[in-house]
Amino acid sequence: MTGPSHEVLRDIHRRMVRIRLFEEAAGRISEAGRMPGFIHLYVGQEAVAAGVCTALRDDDQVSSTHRGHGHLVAKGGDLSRMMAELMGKATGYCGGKGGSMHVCDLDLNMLGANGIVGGGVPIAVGAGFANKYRANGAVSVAFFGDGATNIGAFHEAANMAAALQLPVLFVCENNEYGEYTPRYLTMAIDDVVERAPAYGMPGTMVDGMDPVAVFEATTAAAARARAGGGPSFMECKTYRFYNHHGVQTLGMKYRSDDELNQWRAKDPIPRHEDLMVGAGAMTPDGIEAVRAEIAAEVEAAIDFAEQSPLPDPDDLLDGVYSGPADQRQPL
Amino acid sequence: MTGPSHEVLRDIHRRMVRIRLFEEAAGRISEAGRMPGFIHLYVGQEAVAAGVCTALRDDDQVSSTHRGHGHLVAKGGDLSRMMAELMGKATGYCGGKGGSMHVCDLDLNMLGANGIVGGGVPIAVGAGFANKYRANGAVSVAFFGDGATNIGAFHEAANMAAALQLPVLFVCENNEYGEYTPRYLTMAIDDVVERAPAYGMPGTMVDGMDPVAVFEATTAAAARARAGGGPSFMECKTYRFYNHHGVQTLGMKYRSDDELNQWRAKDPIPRHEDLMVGAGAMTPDGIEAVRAEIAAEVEAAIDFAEQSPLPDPDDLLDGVYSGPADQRQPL
Amino acid sequence: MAELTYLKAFNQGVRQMMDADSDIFVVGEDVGRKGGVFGSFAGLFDEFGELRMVDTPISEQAIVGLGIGAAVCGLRPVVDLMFMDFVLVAMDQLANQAAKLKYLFGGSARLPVTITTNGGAGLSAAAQHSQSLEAMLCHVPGLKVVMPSTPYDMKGLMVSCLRDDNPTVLVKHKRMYGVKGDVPAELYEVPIGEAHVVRPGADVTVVAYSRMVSESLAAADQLAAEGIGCEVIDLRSVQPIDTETVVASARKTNRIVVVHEAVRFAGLGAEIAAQVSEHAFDYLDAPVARVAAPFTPVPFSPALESRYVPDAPRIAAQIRTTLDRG
Amino acid sequence: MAELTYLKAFNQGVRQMMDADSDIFVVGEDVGRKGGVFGSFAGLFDEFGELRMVDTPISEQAIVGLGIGAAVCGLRPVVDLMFMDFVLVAMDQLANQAAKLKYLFGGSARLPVTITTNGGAGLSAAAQHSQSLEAMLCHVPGLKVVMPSTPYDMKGLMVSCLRDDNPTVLVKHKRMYGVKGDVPAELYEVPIGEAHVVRPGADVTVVAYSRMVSESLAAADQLAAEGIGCEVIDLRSVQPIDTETVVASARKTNRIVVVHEAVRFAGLGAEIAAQVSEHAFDYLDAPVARVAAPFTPVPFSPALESRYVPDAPRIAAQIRTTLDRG
Ligand SMILES: Cc1ncc(C[n+]2csc(CCOP(=O)(O)OP(=O)(O)O)c2C)c(N)n1
Ligand SMILES: Cc1ncc(C[n+]2csc(CCOP(=O)(O)OP(=O)(O)O)c2C)c(N)n1
Ligand SMILES: [Mg+2]
Ligand SMILES: [Mg+2]
Repeated sequence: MTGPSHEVLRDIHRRMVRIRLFEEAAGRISEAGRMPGFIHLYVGQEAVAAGVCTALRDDDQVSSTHRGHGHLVAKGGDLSRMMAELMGKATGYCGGKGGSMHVCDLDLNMLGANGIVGGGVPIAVGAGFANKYRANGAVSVAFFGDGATNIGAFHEAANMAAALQLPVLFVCENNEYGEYTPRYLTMAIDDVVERAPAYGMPGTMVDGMDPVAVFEATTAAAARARAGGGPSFMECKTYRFYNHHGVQTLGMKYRSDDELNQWRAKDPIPRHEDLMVGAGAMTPDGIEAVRAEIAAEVEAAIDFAEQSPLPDPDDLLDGVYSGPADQRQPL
Repeated sequence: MTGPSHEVLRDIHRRMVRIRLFEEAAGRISEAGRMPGFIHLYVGQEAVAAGVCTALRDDDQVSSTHRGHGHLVAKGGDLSRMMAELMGKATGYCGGKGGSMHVCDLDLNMLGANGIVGGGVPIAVGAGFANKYRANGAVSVAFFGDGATNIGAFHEAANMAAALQLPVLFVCENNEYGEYTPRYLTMAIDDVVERAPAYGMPGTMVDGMDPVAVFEATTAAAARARAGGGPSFMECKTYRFYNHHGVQTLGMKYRSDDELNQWRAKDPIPRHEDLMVGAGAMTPDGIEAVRAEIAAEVEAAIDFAEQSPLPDPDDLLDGVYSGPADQRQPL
Repeated sequence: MAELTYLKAFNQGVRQMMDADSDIFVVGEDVGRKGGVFGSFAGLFDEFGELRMVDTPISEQAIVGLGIGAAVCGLRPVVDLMFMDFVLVAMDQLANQAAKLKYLFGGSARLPVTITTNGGAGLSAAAQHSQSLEAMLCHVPGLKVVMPSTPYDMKGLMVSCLRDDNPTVLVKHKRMYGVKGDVPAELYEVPIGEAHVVRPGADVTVVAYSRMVSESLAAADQLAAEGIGCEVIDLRSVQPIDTETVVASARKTNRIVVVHEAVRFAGLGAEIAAQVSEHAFDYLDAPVARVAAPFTPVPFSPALESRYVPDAPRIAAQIRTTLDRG
Repeated sequence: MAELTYLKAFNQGVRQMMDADSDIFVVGEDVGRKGGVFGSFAGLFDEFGELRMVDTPISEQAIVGLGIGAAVCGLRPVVDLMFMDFVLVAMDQLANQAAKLKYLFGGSARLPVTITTNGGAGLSAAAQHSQSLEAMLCHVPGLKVVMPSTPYDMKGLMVSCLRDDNPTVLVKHKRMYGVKGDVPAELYEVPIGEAHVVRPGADVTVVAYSRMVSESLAAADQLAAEGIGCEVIDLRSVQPIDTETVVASARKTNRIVVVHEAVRFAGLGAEIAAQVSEHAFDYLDAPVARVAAPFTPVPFSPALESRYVPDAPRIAAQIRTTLDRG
């Protein structure tokens, strides 16, 4: 089969690099104590968000997780508004009210990161229902982790999508851990994709470090869904290069440095860059140029965020309700 | 293979007839307006409760559902205390506080019917955990319907039992409907047993109208569990002869009389009686004697229930807390 | 104006709104082909078909989540939870998701999802099918909660919920389906957050909602014979509540009794008592009294349940006590 | 008496009780090998092994259900829910199952399960990782709920929960883990349902619990400088609450301010206000005042969150207002 076009390869690459550089920067700022709260970095899993979102239409919706920066970036998120949100600034995507675990951009059909494991999956099913209701040919994507497939909301949502034959893609990012607990302790199956048949859903296993494989699997699943073929399930085998939250890498008790290093050797970005060069889709210089351009974008995002004002405490109650905020109470 | 002993065949039969005659009587009393609330009759599904419970030890626990009378009877429940509970009397299993949806007998290790679909499944998993913790060789059984496999609590419980390799039997009574909705509208799989592999659990499909088949499948699953082989899943194909609740039979909008009559032709009781006679386990007269004896037991249960006092309203708050009822408040 | 039952008024409100707005659909267990286990949606499946009257698996979390996602995408879902007790099964989607997303989305999102459910005791449905859990929902910023007590309010509040851009919860009382009352044929709104002074009176104010309004009115009738004038206020909305109306009445009568079917501890009666004393402290001649269920799960046996559910005699007795107080 | 942190006091109580009673085990996410994401159970896995320190899948409903079933079968589970916000995910198992089974079993069952969780705002953890949801749990008959504010109470209340035959919920405040205090080395109980008068005073009573106790004490210090004597009561248990102690203080000081971190509407402050006016109406010189969070999800940005969480200055300001009132 002929692979994706050079343009697609470059598109995928750009999305991956935007995620990587944004996340590395966010990690540095957080480590330096200049970012409130805690962040769950997406580094290592870029091929999944980039591969999936490159295969989507702009009007396709995605719902995300606590590890959601990558999904918003891959959907075209504005790095400045993202960084501002992570830093709790008024100019952030949520006006500083949501932070890392709640970044979203409804205009980009990114329906939000989510602090509740599995919480975003039923929401993607609702988006899929709306697409079917309107027969608009759009699909929705639920991103979730391996650990999330153990929670009830995932099960109900997957079965609901199958029962109603909704155009929904269930994308499991299997990084083999839920926080500090290895997957083998929490499920008695070898591969998460073994769960798809329980819903009567086609399931495919994809190398989550290969963005082209992810792109192609997504393209096929989305095409079937748009044609009324219903939902499907994708297991993407991947790995997070940093700790569950924060930026620690080596020397973690719950997983070995060896394991981490083996996965780092599969880093999707250099791998994809080699492929592009080999395919003549990009030159090494071109790649450097892209990296430099995005590095500048990230720097600008940091400046924007740092120079942005904090939210006005008097706006604390704005947005609790649409329309007259009739429950406002004196502080 | 040699089937179960004559004694086992008679045991199974007695349990089925006790369920059937109790339920028919409860239905008559309810229809006559002499029973508060609504009841979900087990008639038609007797082979499942009887087949499973005959294969269990007394110290094996079962958790049940809103359709739970049959499970308690099959575990050896006292028909008088059951009927008294259904009639809201002080002498009932729950002192009149629970009613049909909450009958239980902890001394018989019947951990209760349950009004929440799927609500009892995690509780059976907890009992299984206790058995493993104590290494007492006991197993627990979760009874639930086909519709219940669509709810999150079932999924989490099944996966938990598999992840922790607990001695739990998941017994799905697939009667093809959840209330008034046929199963094909609520799941995109042909057989519920297709859900077992999602948990890495062995699954078997059993004719739920054949108590011997249910007994043998349960015996095998329980033996594996007692030996440390972990949980397993059984789908029992069965049917309820009455409406979701109450006693209507024919003329229901959501399922056809033909379908009902086809299933009635598979009534597990006469079928099992023929088998016993053929096997020389019982004579027709012996069967008549058993039916007469149980009919008398049911009559006695009705008398007991009708003559029993109502609960004393002043006992309303008893049992909310163990020990000093420190939250008592004046009415 | 035709006379309709409480349940038919609901049904008519839903039907007329679905006629008027093709973005409205209904999703839940047995809501379609069956028309709802209580008949709430009778006839709508034939009229609107399976795309707009969606029968679902038994999956309360996914049902609510479907409503949230569809609402974020611009539809106006009616999400039906068969019994109010099942709200607890879907509490994460209701309280962590539906209630908070607008705020988390920086206020930009609209979330026009209406949850309808059936609450209340008195049918021997026991502890898991009889609860009144409104206090939990009212404690969650982002939700609005209404509990109508008449056919008129039922239709008008359902219309208001369906036109509201926030997640709303409408609770029907299972014992009131057959209650009849005049209901305008056309669409009309009963504003969310406006209480209704059902009966004016000078001596004491009785604040109630849902089925406790009729019990309170019955108590008021008894007491009228004794020359006691009760002002009965039907809150109608429990989130937000109409503090102004309640406080104005308290300042007039100087004595307040709050009545609800939920258990007393941490129930809405406490909130009303607290607000009244905050806003009318100097006017009160007696402490705000609460008539509510005792602190126990709802019992099955009618012998116990009749003791559990507050009724007119108990309300009347409390009113007398409140008035006797010097 | 050694000085221990709030978190170590919890850890010690669990460890010593597990030593004393082999029926006690701990189940939850990351509680075993990791020792809990906050370190609550540090060292216990090495000491007690994987049968008694059970790492689970991410399945809050099944985790609580496992605890219920094991308790019905005679064990004494500690069920850990990582964040109090996740209580909403398991609300059916907590409120429809754990809380009601004893009653449904005709009172015959014992249900010794202790739920431990971590609540409270102030760490920029945003709306789904910062809530104080005790009012919902306190509204459910069958549950007991404690929220310690010191290392001493932490250990003593955890011991009491583990020895209680009812479902109990112990809530740690995420911002207090490092707080130090004297803790006896041996096992001891702090009785569930007994408040603690932390600071005597004659002019006004401040009722608080969990982290708001220290904020209230800080306010009391400020006001002492102004010659105002605050009596500060730490409820410690929020279900049941020690009405007697609160009412006795109200009758003495005649003015009450209730402080909690949960949102005001339908929060516990309302229940306390209602009870105090029921039992001390004639003694009150001012309405019971409430200092609580405004009606909004917990915001992420420190700039907003610091406005959200009640603090000493806000408490002091309310106390002054309450005292200024004629
Ligand atoms: C309902 C719920 N339970 C627990 C948590 C705490 N938690 C946050 S992330 C996480 C692990 C999720 O694992 P997985 O789904 O595999 O995603 P990953 O972190 O590996 O990307 C847990 C347990 C939560 N946020 N929500
Ligand atoms: C959480 C929850 N949702 C909905 C209901 C209402 N309900 C009671 S029984 C039932 C159908 C259950 O179907 P199934 O599990 O197949 O059991 P069956 O009635 O067929 O024996 C439903 C939806 C409930 N009791 N609990
Ligand atoms: Mg993972
Ligand atoms: Mg069924």
